[in-house]
Amino acid sequence: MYEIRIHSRGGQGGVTAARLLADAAFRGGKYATASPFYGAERRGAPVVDFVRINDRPIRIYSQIEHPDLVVVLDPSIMDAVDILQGLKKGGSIVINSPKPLEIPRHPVFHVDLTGIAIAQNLVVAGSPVLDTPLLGALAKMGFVSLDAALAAIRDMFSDERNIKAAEIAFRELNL
Amino acid sequence: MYEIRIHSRGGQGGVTAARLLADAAFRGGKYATASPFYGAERRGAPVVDFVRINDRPIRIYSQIEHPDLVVVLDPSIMDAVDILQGLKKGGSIVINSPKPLEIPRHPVFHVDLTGIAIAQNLVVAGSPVLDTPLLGALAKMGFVSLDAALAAIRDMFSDERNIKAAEIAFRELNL
Amino acid sequence: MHLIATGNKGVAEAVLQAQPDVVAAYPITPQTEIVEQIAAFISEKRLDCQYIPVESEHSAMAACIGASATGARTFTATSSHGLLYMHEMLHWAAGARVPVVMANVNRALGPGWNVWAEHTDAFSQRDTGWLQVFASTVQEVYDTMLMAFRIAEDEKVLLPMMVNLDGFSLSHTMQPMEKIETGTFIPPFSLPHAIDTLHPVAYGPLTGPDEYFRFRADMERSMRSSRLVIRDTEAEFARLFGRTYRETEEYQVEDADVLLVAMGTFGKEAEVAVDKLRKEGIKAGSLRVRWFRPFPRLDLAGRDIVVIDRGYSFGFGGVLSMSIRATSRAEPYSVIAGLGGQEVTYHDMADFVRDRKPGKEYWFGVKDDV
Amino acid sequence: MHLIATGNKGVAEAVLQAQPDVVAAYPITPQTEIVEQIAAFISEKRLDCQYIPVESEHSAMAACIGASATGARTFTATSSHGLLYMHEMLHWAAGARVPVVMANVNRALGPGWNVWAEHTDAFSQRDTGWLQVFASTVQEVYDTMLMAFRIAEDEKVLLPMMVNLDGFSLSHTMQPMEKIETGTFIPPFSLPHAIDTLHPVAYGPLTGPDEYFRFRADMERSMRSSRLVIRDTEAEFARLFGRTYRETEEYQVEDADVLLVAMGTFGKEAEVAVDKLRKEGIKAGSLRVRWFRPFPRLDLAGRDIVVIDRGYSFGFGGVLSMSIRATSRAEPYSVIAGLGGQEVTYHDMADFVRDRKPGKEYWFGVKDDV
Amino acid sequence: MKRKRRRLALSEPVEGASGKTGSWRTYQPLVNRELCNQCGLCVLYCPEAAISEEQEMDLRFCKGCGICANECPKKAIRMIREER
Amino acid sequence: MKRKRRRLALSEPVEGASGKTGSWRTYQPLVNRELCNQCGLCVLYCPEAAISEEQEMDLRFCKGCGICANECPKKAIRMIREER
Amino acid sequence: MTEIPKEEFILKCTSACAGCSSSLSLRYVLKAAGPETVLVIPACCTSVIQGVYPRTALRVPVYNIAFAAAAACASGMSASYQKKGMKMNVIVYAGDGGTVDIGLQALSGAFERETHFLHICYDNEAYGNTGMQRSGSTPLGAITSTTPSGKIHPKKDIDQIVEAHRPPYMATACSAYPLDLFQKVKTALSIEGSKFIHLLSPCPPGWRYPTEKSIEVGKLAVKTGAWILWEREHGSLRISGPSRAAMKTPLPLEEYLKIQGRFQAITLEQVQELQHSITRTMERIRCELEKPCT
Amino acid sequence: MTEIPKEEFILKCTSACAGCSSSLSLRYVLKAAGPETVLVIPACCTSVIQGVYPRTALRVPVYNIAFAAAAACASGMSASYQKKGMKMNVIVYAGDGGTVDIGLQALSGAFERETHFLHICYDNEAYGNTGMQRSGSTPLGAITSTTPSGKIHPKKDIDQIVEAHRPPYMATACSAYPLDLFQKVKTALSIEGSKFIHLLSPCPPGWRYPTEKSIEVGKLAVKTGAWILWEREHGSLRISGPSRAAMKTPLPLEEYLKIQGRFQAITLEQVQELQHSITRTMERIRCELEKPCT
Ligand SMILES: Cc1ncc(C[n+]2csc(CCOP(=O)(O)OP(=O)(O)O)c2C)c(N)n1
Ligand SMILES: Cc1ncc(C[n+]2csc(CCOP(=O)(O)OP(=O)(O)O)c2C)c(N)n1
Ligand code: SF4
Ligand code: SF4
Ligand code: SF4
Ligand code: SF4
Repeated sequence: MYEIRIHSRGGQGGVTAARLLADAAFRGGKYATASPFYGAERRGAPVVDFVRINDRPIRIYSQIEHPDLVVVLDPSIMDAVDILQGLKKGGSIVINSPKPLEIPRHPVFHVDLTGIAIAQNLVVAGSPVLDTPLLGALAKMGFVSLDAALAAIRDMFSDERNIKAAEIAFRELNL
Repeated sequence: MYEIRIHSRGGQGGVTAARLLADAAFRGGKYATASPFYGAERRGAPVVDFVRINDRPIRIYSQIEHPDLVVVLDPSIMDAVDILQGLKKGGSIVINSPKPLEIPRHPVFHVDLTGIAIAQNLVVAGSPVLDTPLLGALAKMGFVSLDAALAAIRDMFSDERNIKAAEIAFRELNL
Repeated sequence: MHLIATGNKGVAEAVLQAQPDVVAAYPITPQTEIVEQIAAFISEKRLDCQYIPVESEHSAMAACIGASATGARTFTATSSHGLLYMHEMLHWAAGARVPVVMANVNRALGPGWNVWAEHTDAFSQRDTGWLQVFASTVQEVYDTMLMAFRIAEDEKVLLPMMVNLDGFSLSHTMQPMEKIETGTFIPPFSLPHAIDTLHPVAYGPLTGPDEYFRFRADMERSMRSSRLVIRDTEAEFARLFGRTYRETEEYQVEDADVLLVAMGTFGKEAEVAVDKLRKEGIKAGSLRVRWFRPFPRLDLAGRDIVVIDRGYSFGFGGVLSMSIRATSRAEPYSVIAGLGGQEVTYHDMADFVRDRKPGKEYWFGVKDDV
Repeated sequence: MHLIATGNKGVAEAVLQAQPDVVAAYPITPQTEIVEQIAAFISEKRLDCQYIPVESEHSAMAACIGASATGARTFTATSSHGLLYMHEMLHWAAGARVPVVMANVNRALGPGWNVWAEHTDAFSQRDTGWLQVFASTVQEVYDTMLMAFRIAEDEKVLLPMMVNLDGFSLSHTMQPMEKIETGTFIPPFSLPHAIDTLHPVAYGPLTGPDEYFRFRADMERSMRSSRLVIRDTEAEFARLFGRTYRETEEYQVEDADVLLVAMGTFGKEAEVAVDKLRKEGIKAGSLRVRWFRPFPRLDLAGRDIVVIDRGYSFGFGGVLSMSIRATSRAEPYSVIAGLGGQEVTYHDMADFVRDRKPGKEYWFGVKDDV
Repeated sequence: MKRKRRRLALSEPVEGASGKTGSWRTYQPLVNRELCNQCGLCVLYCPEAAISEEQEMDLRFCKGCGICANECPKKAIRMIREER
Repeated sequence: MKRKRRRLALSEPVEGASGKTGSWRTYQPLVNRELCNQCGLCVLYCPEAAISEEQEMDLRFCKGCGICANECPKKAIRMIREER
Repeated sequence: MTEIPKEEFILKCTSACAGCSSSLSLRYVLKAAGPETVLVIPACCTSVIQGVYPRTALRVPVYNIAFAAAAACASGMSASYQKKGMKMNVIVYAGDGGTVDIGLQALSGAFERETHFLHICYDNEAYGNTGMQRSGSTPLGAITSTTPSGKIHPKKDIDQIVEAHRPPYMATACSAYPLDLFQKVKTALSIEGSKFIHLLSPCPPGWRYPTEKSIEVGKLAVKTGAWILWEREHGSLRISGPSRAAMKTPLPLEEYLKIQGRFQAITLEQVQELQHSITRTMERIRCELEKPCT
Repeated sequence: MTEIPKEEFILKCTSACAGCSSSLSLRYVLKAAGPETVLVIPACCTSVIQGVYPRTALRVPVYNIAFAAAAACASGMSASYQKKGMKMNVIVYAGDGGTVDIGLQALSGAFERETHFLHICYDNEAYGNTGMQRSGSTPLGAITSTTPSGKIHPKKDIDQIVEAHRPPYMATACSAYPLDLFQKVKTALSIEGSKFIHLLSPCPPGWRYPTEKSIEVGKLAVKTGAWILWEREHGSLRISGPSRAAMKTPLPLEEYLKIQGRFQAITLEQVQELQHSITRTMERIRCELEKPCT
């Protein structure tokens, strides 16, 4: 079982990203679940999403304790939340940031999702929406194919800018 | 235990009469209970009241099966209801009627409560109110004293016409 | 002072003596006399209290909650659909830890409309966090109402409390009762978390899972403490005023071979059935369950019991009978009777005992099998 | 057709296929996606149905009752306070014998506000006469919703039915599921007592005690028949679509020394705890209770069981655990856990089993004794 | 014959559903045909629909409210004490 | 010290009750002191009360909504992309 | 009068109180509506008036529903008939409590959604069925069993509340004018959307007057201007016949008050306030008729 | 502006969305009310805005209560303070859902009883807290998550509904005019009885415009006449400063509509209907000002 934890804030698209990711994995023939935990249902409040990918049905609903991968959509959240908590030894981190970031003992990948979203004008009520670019970036990480990711996105959004953003993020993630 | 069943119609004062009777008995040093059973809570609907008088506390709430006395405030009710049901052998009947009435094997007493109420102008929304005159009539029957009856009435009504009506009924019941 | 009064009057007299600051209530048969009597007390200036003639029971309870939160003693009364319409606010009152006191006149639930006694209205509120007690005589209604304010408002409890009385058969039945001088029996109202502008806090905001869980645990903690508070209050009441109440009322239980278990007026009339059965040589006893929340710890293991249930949980069973099964190792004969004011006499009750089939359920008077 | 969907989506997809005539609903977290999805279906003309955007849940249920009475298939969805606000109308729907189908997304009750999973909202409606079932996966939500229309509307049942799913942990969790071609599995709606101007009658008027009692008995009669209807419907479903559902779902029960009993998502994750315990050499099994009304007839006498309760009745006990005590001779270890979305993992569940104390109650994570 | 199963309270329309409400009366309306001019107002206003077009009171059901007498412009209806 | 028993959720007022909401920002307001004429409109309109009388933005809490910039009649406030 | 159908949809006899004007009105409501009608009845006197199970005096389908739920229940019915493409008169017949107090929210919601139905509020100005407690619709100064010294708040203005929803049709009526009522129900049922009729229904036990005076009291309400008969179709207001004279030369209000026992504790000030509110309403109506503002 | 106290009763920082105009308005409400205030909050955005347990941004007592119950809860508080003889501002701060839909009945009851309190309805024209579903207050043509093709019913006229209760004071306000709001709250709190303020609160995520435009959108509402600022004290109406110009020469309604994403599916007909209703309202106001009918 591959377990992914996504840290974001209400309004950034973390929940949708997790759902898209599970959908993409499912399209790739896997069992997958995605579930959110909101503190409060409001813009800005920290949200954690849990994605599990497996070859067999998944019967676990509780939160992921030991993720293989942690995704941080909002780096500022790291002031308030320990994003490393429970992260498996050597587990990777994907961070939405234009700059590289060092975290000891963990491979850290970065990509400027915010920049990509803004460039594609994927902005809702003032907030850039990071879900679709993130999916592109995660496809690059390899556990879903770019095709599956794009198919999942197309199923949910009609606006092609989302595809564009995902493709750019796929390209730009510094793997 | 002495058990009394009062048949009346909503609006005639059967419920109040039962309460006054229990009150009067209580004033006479007895234990007493009074409880109503309404079909529907509306003027005109048949109502039955149950009064129990005893020397010891009364623990029975169910309806009286074998009354010692049956009171009929509205003779027309006899078309619809079997007022004799369960009446003890030789049990008495008090009927609100200007005319005497024969019922085999039972002493029947009559008094024109309606007439008395109308004469005293005890009429609410077009219906003569029979509770207080009835109490006078029942005092004549002997199981509460007239004094106790009048005291119970005074406690509930300030209008002296009620006392008057009770006294007249006391006098007029054809014992 | 001795007088003769109905159950509803008993409620009103107790309320008069408890001197609530705020009463918010909505009329419904067979509770109306209570609110009418309180309105009369206020109009006659015998009671100095704010009466809020609300537009619904949901609002009645909301108003009581608001008033209580500011540090006011509150009272309301309702019945049946009125109680159901309050349901959301019953949960709220308990969670908000406001010791609202309520009289509920037990009545059946529509449709069809039916105004007579049944306990399902109150049973259906059994998960709301309210203390619940069922009275069986006018005297007990009055005495219990007085105790209710003291119990609910006790610092160790601070949960709302409902006093139940059977519609018509108790609410409208006149019986002798004694009015007492309560003196200091009911202490002045005081709520540790009353609203205070000098120390402003936000009440009941969004609360995370772990803290929420702890507050729920505290409600149960208080429910458990309430057992002691109830015991002490009832003992103090007995000491001061001479009438003794317990979780249950026992009648001829000691040597009984079979027990009739019931609540409310049925529980009282059951004593007459016991007398009758004993005369016939059947050693019966009666156990009247007064407290329903917290539910009493009954020791009925291995006893032969007949439970008369005046409230039912469809797809499950008689609520009292199932509660007894759950809390003690008994296998009662469960009689469902008296719903919607169905007439049940002590003769019928004696029949239930005679015809009992332990572990079975019986719907009184229904021909075809249920 | 295989897809991946949330629990809420599972509900909406089933509703789309059941083609209700009237949907009346009011939004509340975490149910909102259901009503939004249905509104979208209608707006996209995929669903031909009257959507009534009511002003409250009380009205949502009243509208469903009114529509159903005229012979329309009806659906609504709610959660938590929405369900509480419906309480009066839940009783009404059952008494009026209208087979309204509802999805309830289980959520805790305020105050403090809390939007996460808990079963008290549904448990608190257990005396209303509704059939209740709890699902544990998106697939089960979808399948059970489909069956709900058939079961509730069956002539032998004609009682309303509530399908429960855990807030967020199921409503918002995406899982793979298969959409089926229902064909004639759900028969057209037909209500024997639907309003008919050619044969005018008055519905639910004032009803005397004896008749009232008989109608209540009939409700219980139908509850009992529903057991068969449920069994047949589930068997037919298995035959047609290959997935089998029963009153309970058993996992490694046969040879188990100790059973974990739970509902909803906890009941599914308990299987993982069982696997873990078995690896450690503890012969555990899991029994997930699906049906809550009618409550299943469990044969647990003498078995060593640990019940995890996600809903509580203050002053009484965990509702599931007490229900099991009442219906079978078991003496479970009663664990109260997960109220208000409290996090409970399969590790915790394994701990409950290891640390079990039969007959005792334990509030998970609360330090001081409750 | 097996009765249709009754699941809920459904009332059938029938005359005298609330009984012979005529017995509620204390006073009974009496029409003076001499005075009556058939204006029909009593028919219009009788809450019980107990007056026929021919000004016949259906005494099985007339509750004796007295509206007909009160509203009769010709004072053709009198209420007299019911004898029982 | 034994903590006071907590029976129900009572929240205490405190600054930063909802965290350092400054981290929500994508854009941050920057005042051009040359252009600013101290009209105070930004202070009036900031939903977060995050602007002092001296037009200092409290960046711990400013959510970056941009209202101050939008409403500034002098166009003295610019929103610039937050660097993190 | 010829146009009123002879057919009765209320069989003899209801269990209404003798002299009940609300049950009288229901006769004409049903005559106007005819058999293709569903009557929705929340808890109120009419729940009892219809008769006790298993018999009913009403010859149209009657759906009894919880007190707060009438308009919402009607919404569901109306939606269902719409789905089925059936023409049906869905009529709520509710008391003032079930309209202006506990039933207000459902009413307002149904009107906001433009539900196709007719809501009739028969206003006996108190909770009749439970023994005459105060309602929001009880007038200032009236004694009820919960206002033993007279109500201290004015009557809630449900007409203006309903008017705020801009229904295509609304009207007042009074049971003393059955023909007017009949016509208004007819008109209401001929129009699509949410309609409202506010029907003053004097009540002998509640208002404390002898049963025979039900019509007289109703007429006095109209003649003194305490109750004004009008109808408003698509916004435009029309005064109904019986009120035209009263609008010009109303009888003194006291004539209406003194005939009723419930006003026996009313203060002079309260009488003036009632009078003032009548005058104000009349002025507003006149003003609108002269120069329609909307 | 000098008269607005510097003291803040909202500590930095709430969890309102960035650019939330309702939380902005609450700042001024509390400044006007001061510390002797109890704020009653039904379920709505403000339940969350205040902060999550155990911390809150609000420095006055806040009483959270069930969705339908705010005005009733306030009734109880007000009665209690009356009994105690304490002066206290009891203020309900409720969304439009908690006022015009599920909270309407309690509101109407409280006003009928002349409860001493102030009810402020901050109107973001949808159920914000649950993600922008339609409310009774959603305007015609607006997209919400339950009206994906635009609402087909007009906005409920809560002002006229409240006006029907003849409160001693009621007013409209808009979060884009905090000084006006401040003044109105001050006035309301100085008057005995039930007061109402209807506060238009543009909401970026709900109305689908960028956060920085909250004030701009509010001003456009007023300048186009889509929202008219007025106050009514003891019945008499006064147009507030910012709306005086708009009453004379309103900007075209389109300016208000096109800035918001939620109106992107509105039909031409619906725009005309909105325009018509604005015109009608303005006319009615003018008519009343020229010749007060009541
Ligand atoms: C929720 C609820 N609360 C209270 C009642 C009790 N109740 C039944 S009818 C009624 C009064 C109805 O008054 P109104 O609507 O004015 O009609 P009327 O009885 O005067 O005809 C009341 C309070 C009820 N049935 N349900
Ligand atoms: C009885 C009940 N139904 C539904 C809800 C869910 N709910 C909470 S807030 C809300 C919307 C509130 O809308 P509004 O009053 O307009 O305030 P806003 O959120 O827009 O500030 C809803 C539907 C609830 N808490 N209680
Ligand atoms: S007295 Fe009344 S009920 Fe009898 S006929 Fe006359 S109007 Fe009708
Ligand atoms: S960007 Fe918004 S929150 Fe920040 S200072 Fe400006 S107005 Fe205030
Ligand atoms: S109480 Fe009044 S309205 Fe009700 S039935 Fe009697 S007369 Fe009619
Ligand atoms: S949804 Fe709208 S009203 Fe609610 S907090 Fe966000 S901006 Fe404010």
